[in-house]
Amino acid sequence: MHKLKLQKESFLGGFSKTINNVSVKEIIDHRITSLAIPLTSEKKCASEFKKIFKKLMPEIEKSLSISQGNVIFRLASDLLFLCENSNKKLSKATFDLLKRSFYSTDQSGGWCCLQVSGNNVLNMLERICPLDLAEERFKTLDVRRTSMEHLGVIIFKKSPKEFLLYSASSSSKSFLHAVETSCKNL
Amino acid sequence: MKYSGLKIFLEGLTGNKGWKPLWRNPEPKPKYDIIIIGGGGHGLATAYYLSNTFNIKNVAVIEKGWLGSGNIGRNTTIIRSNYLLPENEPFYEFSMKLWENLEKDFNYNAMVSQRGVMNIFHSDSQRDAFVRRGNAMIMSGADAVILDEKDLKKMTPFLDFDNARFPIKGALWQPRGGSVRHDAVAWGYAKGADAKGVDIIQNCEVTGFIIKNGRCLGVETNKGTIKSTKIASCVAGSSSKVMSKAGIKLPIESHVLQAFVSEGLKPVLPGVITFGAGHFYVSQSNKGGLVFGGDIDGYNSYAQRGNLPVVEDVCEGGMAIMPMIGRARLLRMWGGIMDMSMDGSPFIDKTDIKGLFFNGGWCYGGFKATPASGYCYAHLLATGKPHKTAESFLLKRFEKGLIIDEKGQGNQPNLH
Amino acid sequence: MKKAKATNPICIRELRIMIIKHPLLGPRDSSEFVYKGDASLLDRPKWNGQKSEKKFYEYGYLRKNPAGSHRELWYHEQGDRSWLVVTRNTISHEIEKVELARDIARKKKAKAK
Amino acid sequence: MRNIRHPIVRGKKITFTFNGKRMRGFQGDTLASALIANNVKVVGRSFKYHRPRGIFSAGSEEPNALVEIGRGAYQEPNTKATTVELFDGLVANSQNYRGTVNFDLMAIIGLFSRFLGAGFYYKTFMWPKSFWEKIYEPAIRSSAGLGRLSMKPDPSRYDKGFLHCDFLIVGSGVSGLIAAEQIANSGARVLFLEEDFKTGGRLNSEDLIINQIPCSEWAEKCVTRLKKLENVRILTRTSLYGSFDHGIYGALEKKTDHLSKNQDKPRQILWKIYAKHCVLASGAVERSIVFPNNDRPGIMLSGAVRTYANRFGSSFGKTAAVFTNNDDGWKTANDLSNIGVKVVGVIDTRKNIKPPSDKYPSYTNNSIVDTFGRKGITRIKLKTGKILKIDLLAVSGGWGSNVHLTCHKGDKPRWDENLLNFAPSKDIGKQNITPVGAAKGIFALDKLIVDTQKTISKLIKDLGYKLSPTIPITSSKEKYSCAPDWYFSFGKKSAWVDLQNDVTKKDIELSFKEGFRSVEHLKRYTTLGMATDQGKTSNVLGLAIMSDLEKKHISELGTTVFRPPYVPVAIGALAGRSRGKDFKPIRLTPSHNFAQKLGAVFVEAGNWLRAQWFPKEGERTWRESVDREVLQTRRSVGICDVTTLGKIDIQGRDAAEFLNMVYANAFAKLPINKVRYGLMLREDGISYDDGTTARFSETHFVMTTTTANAVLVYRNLEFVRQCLMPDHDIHLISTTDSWAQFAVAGPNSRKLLQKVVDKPKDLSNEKFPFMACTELTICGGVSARLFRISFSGELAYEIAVPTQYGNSLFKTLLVAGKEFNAIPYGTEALGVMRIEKGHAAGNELNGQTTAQNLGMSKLISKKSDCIGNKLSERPEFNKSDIKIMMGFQPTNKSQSIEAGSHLIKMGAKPVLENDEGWLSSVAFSPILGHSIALGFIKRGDLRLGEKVLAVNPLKNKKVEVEIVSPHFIDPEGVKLRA
Repeated sequence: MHKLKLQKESFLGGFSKTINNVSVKEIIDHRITSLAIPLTSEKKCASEFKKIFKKLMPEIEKSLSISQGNVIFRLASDLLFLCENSNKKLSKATFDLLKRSFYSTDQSGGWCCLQVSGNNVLNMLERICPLDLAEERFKTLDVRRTSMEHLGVIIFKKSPKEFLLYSASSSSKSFLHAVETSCKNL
Repeated sequence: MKYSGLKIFLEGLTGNKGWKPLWRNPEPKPKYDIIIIGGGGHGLATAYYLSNTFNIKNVAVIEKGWLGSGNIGRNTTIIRSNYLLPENEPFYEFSMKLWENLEKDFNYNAMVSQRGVMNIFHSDSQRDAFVRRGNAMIMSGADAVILDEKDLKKMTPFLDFDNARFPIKGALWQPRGGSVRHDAVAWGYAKGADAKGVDIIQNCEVTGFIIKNGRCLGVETNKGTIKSTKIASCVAGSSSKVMSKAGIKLPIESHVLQAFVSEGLKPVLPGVITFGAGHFYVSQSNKGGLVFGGDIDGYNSYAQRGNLPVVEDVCEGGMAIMPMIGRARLLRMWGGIMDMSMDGSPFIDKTDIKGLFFNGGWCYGGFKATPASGYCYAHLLATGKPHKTAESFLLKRFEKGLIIDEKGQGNQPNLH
Repeated sequence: MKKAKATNPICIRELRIMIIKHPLLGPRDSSEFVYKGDASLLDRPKWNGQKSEKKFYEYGYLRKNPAGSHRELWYHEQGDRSWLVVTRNTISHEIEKVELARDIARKKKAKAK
Repeated sequence: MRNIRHPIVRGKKITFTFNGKRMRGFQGDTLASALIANNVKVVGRSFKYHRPRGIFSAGSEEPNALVEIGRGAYQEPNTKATTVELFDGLVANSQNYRGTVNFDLMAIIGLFSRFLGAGFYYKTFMWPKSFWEKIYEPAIRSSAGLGRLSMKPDPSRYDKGFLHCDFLIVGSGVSGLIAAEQIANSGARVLFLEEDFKTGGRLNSEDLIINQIPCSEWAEKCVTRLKKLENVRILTRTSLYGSFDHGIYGALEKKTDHLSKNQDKPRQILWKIYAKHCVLASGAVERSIVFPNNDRPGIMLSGAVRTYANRFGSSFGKTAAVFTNNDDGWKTANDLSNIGVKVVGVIDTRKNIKPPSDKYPSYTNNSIVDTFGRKGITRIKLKTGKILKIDLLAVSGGWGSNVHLTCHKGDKPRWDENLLNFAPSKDIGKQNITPVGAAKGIFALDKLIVDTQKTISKLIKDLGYKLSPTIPITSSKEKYSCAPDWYFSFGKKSAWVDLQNDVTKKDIELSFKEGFRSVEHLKRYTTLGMATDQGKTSNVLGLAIMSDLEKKHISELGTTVFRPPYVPVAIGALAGRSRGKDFKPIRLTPSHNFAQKLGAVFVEAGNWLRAQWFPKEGERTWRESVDREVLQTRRSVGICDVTTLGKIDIQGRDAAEFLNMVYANAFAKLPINKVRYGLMLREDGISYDDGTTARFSETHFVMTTTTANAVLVYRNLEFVRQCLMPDHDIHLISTTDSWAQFAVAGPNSRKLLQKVVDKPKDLSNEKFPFMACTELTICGGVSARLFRISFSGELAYEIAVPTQYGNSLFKTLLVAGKEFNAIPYGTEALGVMRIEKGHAAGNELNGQTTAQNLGMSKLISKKSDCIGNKLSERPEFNKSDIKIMMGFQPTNKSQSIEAGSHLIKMGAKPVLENDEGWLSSVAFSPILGHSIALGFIKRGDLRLGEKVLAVNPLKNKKVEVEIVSPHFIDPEGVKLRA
């Protein structure tokens, strides 16, 4: 064993708090991998994807739940985000299969994930999120990238009153502050 | 008519019956020595200097709307000569000197108010750039002072020194900078030009140019054909529109710049203040309104109105630097169309068509340039040679790589 | 906007609600976008072609600036990162058409070949 | 005096303070209604002549009753008393006076009004010149403005939000309510806004019947039904202030302004509304009539009088007269007499009018020629000579549709000759705005009910929503006609048009005389309509006077353009939360926590906070710390967090070709596991950015950019990828935040890193030479990247780990480096070392310099295409006398030099003609023991050793400097290859 050890630190120290009926929680220890579809390999990737997950690759701005807590977002026509939020991450073999078809980039350190939920969650989000989050416009399991309070954010609707918000790790404290302020201002 | 306090007194005693129109409303003559297209600040100033300085009086100014309806009537009234580059600074300093003698010159009080222009800096490298600029100003005969945080605290104690996201470290100050009552500039120049016989023709829109064998011989307008061997376009904001009628494509994009004014307030600001870490500059008018603005909206537009994001962005800048204005209310917002040039600097030049001249590309800096722009344009029209302070404002300068880019943003007009 | 469309009220509604109607993502607030300018920036001249100096000067500096319909480049920075060609009226700000810049660029390349 | 006719629920009694006097009112009052009930006549002073002024209206159109609300930092100037909801403990004060509001010393100005006509200031104050600055202007300025700012930071919080709806309905009067119910029943999403704190609009103010019940009750019932619907959201106290492109609207909700205690909630919320369609039910505003001395306290708009009588049960005095040119005035007379006010006369300007009631004396075909009572009206004199003693005069000059919002996007209102009204044009539908009711120009209750139902039904159908059958509504019948009797003059007496700005009929006449005749000239010359009420009650009157002078029809004159906002909006609200430290988000580096523990001083770099230096105990100045950091790094090893540099992952079969295109220098042949310096140009040939790019596989590169340009470079790369190389296989993703990266620099850096990397990685010069890179693991399996690159000129590396490990790696490196006395260093030391080494940075790459200026023109690829190479060939870029980046040092080593100094030849004068260049970056080099600089000077490359002057006229300083190589340290690069 190496004498020197590195500690993994979460961006917000595992923040968890309920303010005005909105629960705000940092999801820690996730793994995020971007998967880019090589030019002219769309079909190959789609069939590879189906082989691996037994399901169709999601449409743009839709997601696919691949296993407990693990989900794949389609963020652009040629870009997927594999977000593994649970302890049961994909096996190395599956992961390597993906890497063979897609260009992959580890993004785990790049994104901080906040889970916001509760009865007041939509009222809270309307203070910072320019998107129309009504169910008919933004369905459960839909995902979008947008900007909130000057920051780029990926918003994922897990269930009608539960959202995951991914923002850049370097500015995650500012984003948390924005979310907390929205809760307090209700 | 000569204006003075005595005149006001006498008129007041006799029921204010003796006041006369500041300008006539003539119909166009068939032919002039020079036709100036555009009855805005620059066009009227050009006519004024042509008739008063260069003694050319058979001049028409034709204006599509009402006199002064362009950007002279919709700006934030700031004058300054705090430029860095040698192609710009002497020109703006020349303008400043003309401002300083303007009222005496045209016997109209445009309320030139030299209460200083302050550019705040927030970092060491910003300071370095401002020192370079301040030195360039002084070397061109202008005035400049570097203020440190202590000086600023004395002059502007209301700035957010303690809690600012970007610390306030000092400012480059030009004491001779300031503001002017913008509409009055147009009116004063119009009065002075009209008195010398210049025809200012309002509601007269150019519909086409008469061009034969590469030479411009006149314009077609909604009031008929008007002939001249010298046609001078001076329609910043609409330059591309007008010049396209002569088949000329310009290195210019039209963008909307918004400006804002608050409700009237008792005096709070000492002069013009410009925020160096956000998009915000502000002064206070003689009526008490805070006049402020920021960046252009950023997309090509000919609509004289803007959109929300910029309003908010500018107010954020304002609150970031002087949170004491939070309870002042924004009263009015409006937009003007800017000729955004490819390097942020203007053009005063001949064109490839003989007899057709061009003045434009002022970006959002046209107001302060009004007197010098008029003077230099008149100089070019009268003598055929550029004025020495405006030699670099060539229409084709980019072809040979002459770039006058104060902000270092390149050929991306919405960033200047 | 063409007159023909105006007779169908549903169509007007769709047009009007559009902020920028991304061809893949639907209507999105323009605050997610960054503006670049005239879509002729797609037509980058050949570097070693004839009169390339002059062509590059014109490419770099002389852009269309119409009062009216204008084809222009917008970048969906806070979205899917695609470059779009938006056809927008510069007087009314109404948007007539939105396309993926990459599709247009590809067609142009194919044509050039 | 309180007299309540309408069964409006009246809240509890509360107290408030006005001009230091405690007064009582009710919850549900406005400040104005409470002041009236407390018999306050003079509320404020006018702008120019300081005339005493009272309450004129009952809404946001108020020109007169402006007050300062709140104490200390909460003081809010220019607040319309008519829009302030009364609360317990409210403090209000009059403004714009010296002395007291009742005895304003400035009122003396009024005596000189004949010398102070419109624009008088343009004609005087010019002589002598020096007096303008010293005497005239300060005097003008000190009398400027209305209210005062507290000059303290605004203590309130503000918030913003986004709302989406199918239909936005503006105004909850009768037409708004009808529209809301009909649309709500169609299932569409409705957002319903009301400016007032009470829904109902004019229904709260009128004594009318709808569906057999009093109209305010009907409104109440409507709202109760609407509140139960899930697809309807009602916001009261919310003003729509602007209409913007593509169906975006701005609205301001007053959230806690009306509460004594705000419980730390935002004061106001600025809503951005996305609506597919807008139904404008914003009603109408009443005009006044221009007649001599028509500005006295106690003269009010007729409709406002009804509001105070019917809604608030408060009214001035006991004896009233009504002056009208339309049917509306008679309604007021009727309602006043119903509540027991004695109406001594209705003066109607119209000839052939049959008084609808004989309960009070009427004077038709008559007008008012003068009024009396400086601080409250006492008498009026009619054209016929009749004098009436009164304490209240209600004036109605007719109603004008509230078209403001339809004009924000350029719609030009049309003149309705019948009703003498500017109504929205027929084109307004193009903006997806449907005006209904009085906003559309229909003023009679029964007619507007029918029209609104019809209009809304058609709208619902046209837009494809489900239409339910319309239920007929019965109501009182109303009659409305108006005569174009705009103004009446008598002798030399002043007759006000714009009350707040003191624009009188004479001013408009003067404006005409002097040639300011177009509507915009009139506005700008006289300031008509430019006050805080934006001329809502006066614009049309001014137009009418001008149209008669010009002998043109009023419709030919047009109106001035209505600009947003419809009601003034607090700048604080427009800024929202973005103020103080929250102005912009803060980006923190991965090692921020530990750096903080070490006591680092931080500096803003873009949005990042970076450690600037790490002071040690005993160090008194920043220079001491920075010098130590530089020396220690150069002598042993230092560690600096460089995560802020932009990082972009570039993958794809064509990635190498892509890099060839975006960099000025060639990249295609870069071997795997090698790094190369790259210079990026803009398409116009100017240097844009620089950095290093590493190759990890045939198809995988990692690019770094400068901190400042990270976002911009990424954007440009996407442009090249999608727009210029659309058929190439290239994929980009930003990894700036994914990796924590540290520079480890100094002669001991290899030894330190060897301790960290997992075996068997060999970092020897042979195995891992200068410009090598590799992916590896460290500290027992953590994946990492190592680059052998140097910004300082020392043997140096940059090491990257996934961000989560960054803080820990920083700590670990310092711990492992103890044996070498490893130190952390900040951006200052980084800057000093890069100047010593002669690396260009932000001050040199400022967007104005070319590769030629930087001495890097040889880098530009001539063999293949790349961004910027063509335009960099232009003659001005390649002139023989271009400025070249060089090093500079003072001849007298003890002298310090300053960045921003300009360079001139020895003995030359510091003027523009002699300007040869400037110093861009300056530092004190602790290694060399003197100041050094980078700068640009004409053909510096040919002038090595020449002495020139660095002048700084700002500080009146000049220093003799020598032109030297920009590489002050190790010019041959022996150290970094060691």
